[in-house]
Amino acid sequence: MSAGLYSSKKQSGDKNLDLKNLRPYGDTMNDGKVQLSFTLPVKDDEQGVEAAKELGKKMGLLEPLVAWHEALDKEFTFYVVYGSVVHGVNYEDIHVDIVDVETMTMEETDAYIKEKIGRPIVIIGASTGTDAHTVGIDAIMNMKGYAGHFGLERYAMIDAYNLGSQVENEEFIRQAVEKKADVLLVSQTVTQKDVHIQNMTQLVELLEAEGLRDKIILIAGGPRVNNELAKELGYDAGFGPGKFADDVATYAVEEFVARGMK
Amino acid sequence: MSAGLYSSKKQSGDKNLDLKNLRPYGDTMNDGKVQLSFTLPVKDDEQGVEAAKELGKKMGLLEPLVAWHEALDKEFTFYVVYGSVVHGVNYEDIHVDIVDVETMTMEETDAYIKEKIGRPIVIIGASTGTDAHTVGIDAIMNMKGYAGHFGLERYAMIDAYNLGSQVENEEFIRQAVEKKADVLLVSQTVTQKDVHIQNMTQLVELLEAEGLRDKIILIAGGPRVNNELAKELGYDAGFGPGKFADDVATYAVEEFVARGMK
Amino acid sequence: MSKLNLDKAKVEKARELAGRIAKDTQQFVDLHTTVTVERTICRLLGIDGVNDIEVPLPNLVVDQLVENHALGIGAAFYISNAMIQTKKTPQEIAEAISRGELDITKLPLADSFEIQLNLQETVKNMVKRIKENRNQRETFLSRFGDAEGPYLYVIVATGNIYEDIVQARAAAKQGADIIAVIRTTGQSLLDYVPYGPTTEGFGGTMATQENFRLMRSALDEVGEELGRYIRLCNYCSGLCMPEIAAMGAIERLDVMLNDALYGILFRDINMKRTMVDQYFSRMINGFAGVIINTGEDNYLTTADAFEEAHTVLASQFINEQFALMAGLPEEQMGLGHAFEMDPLLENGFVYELAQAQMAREIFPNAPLKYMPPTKFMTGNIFKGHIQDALFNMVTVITGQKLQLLGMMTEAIHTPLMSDRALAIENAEYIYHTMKGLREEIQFKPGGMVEKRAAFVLDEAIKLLEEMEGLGLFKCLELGKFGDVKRPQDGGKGLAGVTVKEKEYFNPFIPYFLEKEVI
Amino acid sequence: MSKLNLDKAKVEKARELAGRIAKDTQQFVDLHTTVTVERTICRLLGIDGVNDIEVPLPNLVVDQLVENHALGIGAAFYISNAMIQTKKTPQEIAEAISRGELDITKLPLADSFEIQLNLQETVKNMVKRIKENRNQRETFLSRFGDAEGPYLYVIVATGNIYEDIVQARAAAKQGADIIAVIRTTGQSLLDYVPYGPTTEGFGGTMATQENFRLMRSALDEVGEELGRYIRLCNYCSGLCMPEIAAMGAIERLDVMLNDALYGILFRDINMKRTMVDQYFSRMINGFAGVIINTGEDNYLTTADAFEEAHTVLASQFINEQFALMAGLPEEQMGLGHAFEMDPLLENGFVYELAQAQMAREIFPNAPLKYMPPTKFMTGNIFKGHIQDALFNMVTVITGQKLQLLGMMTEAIHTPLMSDRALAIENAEYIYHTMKGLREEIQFKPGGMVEKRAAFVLDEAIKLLEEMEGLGLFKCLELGKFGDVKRPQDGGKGLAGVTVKEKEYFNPFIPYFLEKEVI
Ligand code: B12
Ligand code: B12
Ligand SMILES: Cc1ncc(COP(=O)(O)O)c(C=O)c1O
Ligand SMILES: Cc1ncc(COP(=O)(O)O)c(C=O)c1O
Repeated sequence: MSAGLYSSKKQSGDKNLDLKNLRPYGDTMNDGKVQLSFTLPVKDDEQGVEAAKELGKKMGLLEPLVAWHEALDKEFTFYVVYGSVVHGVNYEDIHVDIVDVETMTMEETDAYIKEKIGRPIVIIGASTGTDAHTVGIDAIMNMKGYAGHFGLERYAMIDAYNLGSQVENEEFIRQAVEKKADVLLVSQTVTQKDVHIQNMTQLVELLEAEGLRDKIILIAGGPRVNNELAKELGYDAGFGPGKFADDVATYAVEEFVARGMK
Repeated sequence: MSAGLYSSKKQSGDKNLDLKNLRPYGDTMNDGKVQLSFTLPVKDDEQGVEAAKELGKKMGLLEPLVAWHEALDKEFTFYVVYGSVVHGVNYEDIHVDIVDVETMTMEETDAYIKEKIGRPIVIIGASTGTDAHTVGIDAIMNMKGYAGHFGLERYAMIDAYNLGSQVENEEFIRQAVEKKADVLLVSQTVTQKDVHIQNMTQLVELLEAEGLRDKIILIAGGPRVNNELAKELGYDAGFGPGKFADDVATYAVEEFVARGMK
Repeated sequence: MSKLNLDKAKVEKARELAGRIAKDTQQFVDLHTTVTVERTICRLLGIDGVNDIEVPLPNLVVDQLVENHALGIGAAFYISNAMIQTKKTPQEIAEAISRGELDITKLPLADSFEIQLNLQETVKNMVKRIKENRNQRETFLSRFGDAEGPYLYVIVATGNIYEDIVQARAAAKQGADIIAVIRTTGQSLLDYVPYGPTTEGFGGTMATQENFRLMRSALDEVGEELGRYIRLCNYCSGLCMPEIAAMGAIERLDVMLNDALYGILFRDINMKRTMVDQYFSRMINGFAGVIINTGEDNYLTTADAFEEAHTVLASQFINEQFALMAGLPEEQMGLGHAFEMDPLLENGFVYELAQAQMAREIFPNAPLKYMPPTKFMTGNIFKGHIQDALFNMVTVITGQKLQLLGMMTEAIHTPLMSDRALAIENAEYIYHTMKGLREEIQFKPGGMVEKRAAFVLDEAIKLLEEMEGLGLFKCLELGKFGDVKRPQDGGKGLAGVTVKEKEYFNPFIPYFLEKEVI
Repeated sequence: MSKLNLDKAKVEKARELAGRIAKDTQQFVDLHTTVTVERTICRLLGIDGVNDIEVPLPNLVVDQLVENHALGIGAAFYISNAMIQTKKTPQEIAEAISRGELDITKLPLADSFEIQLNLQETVKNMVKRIKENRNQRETFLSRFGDAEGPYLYVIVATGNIYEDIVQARAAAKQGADIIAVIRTTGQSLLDYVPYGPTTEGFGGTMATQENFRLMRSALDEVGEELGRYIRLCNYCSGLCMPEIAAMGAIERLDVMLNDALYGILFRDINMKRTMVDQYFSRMINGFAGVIINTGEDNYLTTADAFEEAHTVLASQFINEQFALMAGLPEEQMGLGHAFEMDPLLENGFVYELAQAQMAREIFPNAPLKYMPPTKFMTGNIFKGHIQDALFNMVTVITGQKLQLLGMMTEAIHTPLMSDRALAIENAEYIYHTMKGLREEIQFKPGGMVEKRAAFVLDEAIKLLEEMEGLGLFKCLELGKFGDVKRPQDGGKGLAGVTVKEKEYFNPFIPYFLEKEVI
């Protein structure tokens, strides 16, 4: 029995987490493992596999592995690729623009309005443009609420009007003026070809044209909306999935007070 | 009823396929759509989502969309990302190194050997090193074959020896010498930490050290082996998934003749 | 053989209740017509095309009737009279109106019997054309045979008809049996049908006759290549229900989304308008051999599938009765339901199985349309793919027919080509590996499945009883369906509804409804 | 209650046949010992550690016996005698051997009765320690409770024990009940057990006692945090079967892969060697309360699951009998099988259901180990995830217990952290949404499922009859299992087998086997 037989190589496989160069984790720190899938408009053969690999390389994969390829049609092929990506991200440098408030409960918000504003505030909401998805705005506004969070209609100090779906921006503004709204809530779900961007932008332009933009708090929401995007488009704030009436209400009333609105 | 109501914008959405700049296809030519998934060793919050997006951008995605994020542990988060990648590949420039032979049937190969070589050729195969996966080499060698392709053992003009699994390279060479092998078949399945590369390389080195490399045709195969890799490692050819006994046999006998082996 | 021990008497009772509800509403329907019904008649008489600012000619004709308060007498009457008076074809008449050269309400009137008779030739030509389409479908099906199991039904939704065709061809090759071209957002609220091929839509592509034609011929071509008949589906809903039915009948569509209540509940279209429109649209679909899809699945996108299961069943009963009333046979009733149980619900799959099996047994001849999980789909495409697989399983175990395949990217975007391919692969794997499972499986007598089905049936009966008392319109006002309340005179399109006058006639009804021989 | 109408008499018959086959082989076993059995005794007597060139001390001790042709008398005998003669502990004796200072075969011999008696103290200490581990497991389980449904069983396989721990903690938090540390390729052919913590392995991590300890304590810690007991699994197979069992017993492992035939068939280990080794290893596992996993699933990685289903059943019967013979109770028998029907096989799922239900009914008290699809997994991770979901379904419908979760990346790499999380999510979704399905579902009398089960049982009986005639060794020579032929005196490790001599004794057997009270 040779001694060599017994040796089991020991090496430190430990790699350290470097937040300045954050890399994907497969089963070992910094291994960079990612999974990719895509279709190329070429036929399913070795040249296609090579093209898929090339694309992987351009995206920064070292030795991409084409784990699967399958024809979708004569000139379309689907690929599943695994590999280790060379890129890292400076995590420490990432500052996210989130709506950063301590969310108040319904009771707290009502008390806050009573104390600091002294009158009910008026909030109107709608799914605007051609968008007919109301579940999101209903989640925020309806009496019964959503996922255990009561909707704005239940707040004692909020007059909430839910205009429903497919409300044109012009009509939305008309209603806002009529109801003397303090806060406008815009819900957008369909994002194909950036239809939501166009629609959201148009609302801001119309409000500005009518000199109303500064007089109201303008809030957007939807599955593909976040605070960053909303602000970019000229809104005061944006709320995405996992946000509920209490988050919005808190933000709105605090903003109301902060801006010195009356 | 305003006439504007009736207008349905017409635009040419047609984009042309450019093989010099081949891009992924989602549902429109050149839309560049890819799907990505990976884990980052950070906690599941908005900063993490942003980091995931950043990584997407570094990989060339325009406006990456983080469609899903989910904690795997306190400091590990899984992301699913969609986006359009800016990179394209020059498809026309891709030349793949495949084993480019017209595959002969068993009968044709036998006839070819009879005519051009005039004696049975000896082929030995094994799953070498610590690798115990034999299904691949069995698929190539066993009498009954695989997926409707007879194995080498059934060829009248081939003496095939399947040494099975976990055959050390030294032992493999010993058997090759003993059996006067013309062709060696090496199967490798386990690739973790590139164990197959190490093992395949060692075999070539041993063969060279013993002056045998030129006297035999050396062929590798396995799920992660292809011709390119095999050649890089000093093999004559490599065969991956979807290759069968007839492919290998054809290549081997033609190479035998081409090299003027006797 | 029932696997659920359903009480047959209860099923009968529910059916009768729904019959009475529908009959009650039909009294209203019979007295009214709408702008789109009249435009449909124009189209069926051969009027097509748009003017230089893209206004469809049928709209111009009917707008003229509306402006002259002549809608209640109907387009057939005035066009026929104009034909007599001007010796022009309907299309020429419409073009003259378009050029502002003709007001058909101002022409001298021929004898009313002559007016009716005069149209027969034109009407019969169109009826023949539709009949021939029906025959052609049957010829294809007898040449190629038809899928025995569920029809794999997928959508294309690029917004661009040409790109849709690329997707549709690929899907057919991957194994799809039905291609639905999803309609762009907003089209259902247009009170006209756009014209020509279109390449810009959001979340879907315009339904235009040219788009129908382009897709139909692409599918015939790929079907020929594959030796299968690929069915084409679009949307008979919104403010132009019957017009689209007519366009579909002309271009040989095979499947149409066409629900009696959907527009009211989900597009806030006025209920009176919808009721009148659905009637004529279904008549056309019935005659054209088109399988309709009802939209009960939509309730479950807002209401909870476990809590509100009985509203789906009640609505299926009502849709069935409205369809029968419009002459649409059971074999063309793709009554809808959906796999929308919360994945977090314990035994959600078991309840879903009960619901699907119940629908199968209560509507034994209907090619049920089964919709995939949508509401509970998330960005987790991996989990989503499994949700879709379970949906596919329920289909095999309970024998659903029109199986709209779930996409793992449902919560993200309209399907990419690969999403669709993976969805088809998913379904085909499940069908094949579980082929005989339906035969094999029985449910424990008195078990959870049986009890759940009996409970849902009971609740549906309660709801139908309440509705019979209130009447359909009142029920919709009270929000009995899908939690949505709609005022009787609210919503879009009410202005387009009018009472029929004495002279009114629709020359197609005798052919479509009574299947008058031509 | 049987859902399959299985013929009880046939089941009994199969069991008796297997019993006779096992008894026949046991005669051989009882007469022999092996190097690893003797090293196990060394370990149980407290010998541990390595010399300066990493050779484990138990190997040094046993190598000395082998060199002196003393293996047949056994390590217990010589160590006990050396203890008497040198007043050293077993560990000190081993160290002295390691330094080349002692040859225990050359010492004067004490009285043979005294030699046996002298060890009792040391033996009892170890037996107590193992017993305490068992108690501790039970304490944990009674504090935290135990999973009622299937145990979610996942593997970690990074090659680095520290990285394995990171993976294992995450998996436990995601919901895993059992963590198996996969062993590096090649270790099963080492005739020694490596020492210390290890960080380099291929496709798995070295099984070392220190690695066991590190992982055990990590899992106890995370289990405490989660309020669940997380079971730890490793491999009692290869050339060191009983040594690893001993290490596991000492470090409180809970589950061990431990098959009577696996090493022979899949590692080309000599059959005589394996038979002797498996016996002692199972005895230890039985006493330590470890659930064993047998390896029938492996047959199906080379043979076809549909064609060779009966070999799985036959092997389960044999494994059961060998386990009973080693004192391992049914409740610890994780008899193996696998979901390996070709996805392209029509009704593959239905046959799989039959097989799994059959195993469940034939071995009602065994916590069956059910393995996921592996052979038919491809790089198509999306389809793979569904294959795994169907596997999870069969588990709920038939009540399997140790559910080794399938990974969508099975054909690509050992699991990434996210693969495992998605696999757990997959299983949890299925279990929850189908929780009561097992209760609900019955199979049609005389249907495909019933017939398939009856057929497989018949075929298994035929095979067992043939085996009874030939004897197990001959059968293995003829390749009756998994298509693999092994010569009786071929394969690895035969040199390490020896006939026991008169003086031979193994002091642990009375405690382990007869559960002699301590
Ligand atoms: C339900 C549903 C429908 C229902 C809508 C019923 C209704 N009354 O809302 C029906 C069936 C009618 C429907 C129709 C269509 N739909 Co749809 N639908 C969905 C579905 C399944 C769920 C959406 C949902 O209800 N989510 C639940 C709610 C609670 O989530 P949420 O909206 O994100 O809301 C939360 C937050 O975002 C936030 N929030 C939302 N809004 C707001 C607003 C404010 C101010 C604030 C503060 C917060 C906030 O708070 C909520 C709680 O946290 C999704 C797919 C999916 N699984 O996501 C597709 C989906 C949204 N639909 C889609 C499409 C394309 C359509 C159609 C256009 C298809 C067609 N051409 O016919 C039509 C037409 C609709 C139209 N004109 O807009 C696409 C959109 C693709 C895209 N990204 O562009 C999706 C993604 C499906 C798909 N893959 O194709 N749909
Ligand atoms: C079956 C199997 C086993 C069986 C093997 C039984 C046997 N007798 O072969 C058993 C259960 C024993 C096993 C064990 C292990 N396995 Co295994 N196993 C598989 C599995 C499920 C299928 C492999 C297979 O048989 N494929 C079918 C054959 C026909 O395909 P093929 O080999 O690619 O062969 C084709 C071509 O490549 C080509 N070909 C192949 N060889 C050659 C040679 C030549 C010369 C030519 C011309 C062509 C050619 O021709 C064939 C026909 O087209 C895969 C997962 C998967 N689904 O792929 C895991 C897999 C390969 N195993 C794996 C691992 C890690 C192991 C273990 C190391 C785990 C462990 N630590 O215990 C062990 C140890 C084995 C060892 N020491 O090598 C990993 C490898 C990961 C990696 N990439 O490194 C995989 C991918 C599973 C996983 N995800 O973890 N395994
Ligand atoms: C019955 C029915 N009609 C129509 C539609 C589509 O509606 P619209 O075209 O109005 O967006 C649906 C939704 O999928 C439906 O279920
Ligand atoms: C029963 C049994 N033992 C052992 C193993 C692992 O084998 P080895 O450690 O020999 O690679 C397996 C394979 O998974 C098995 O099923």
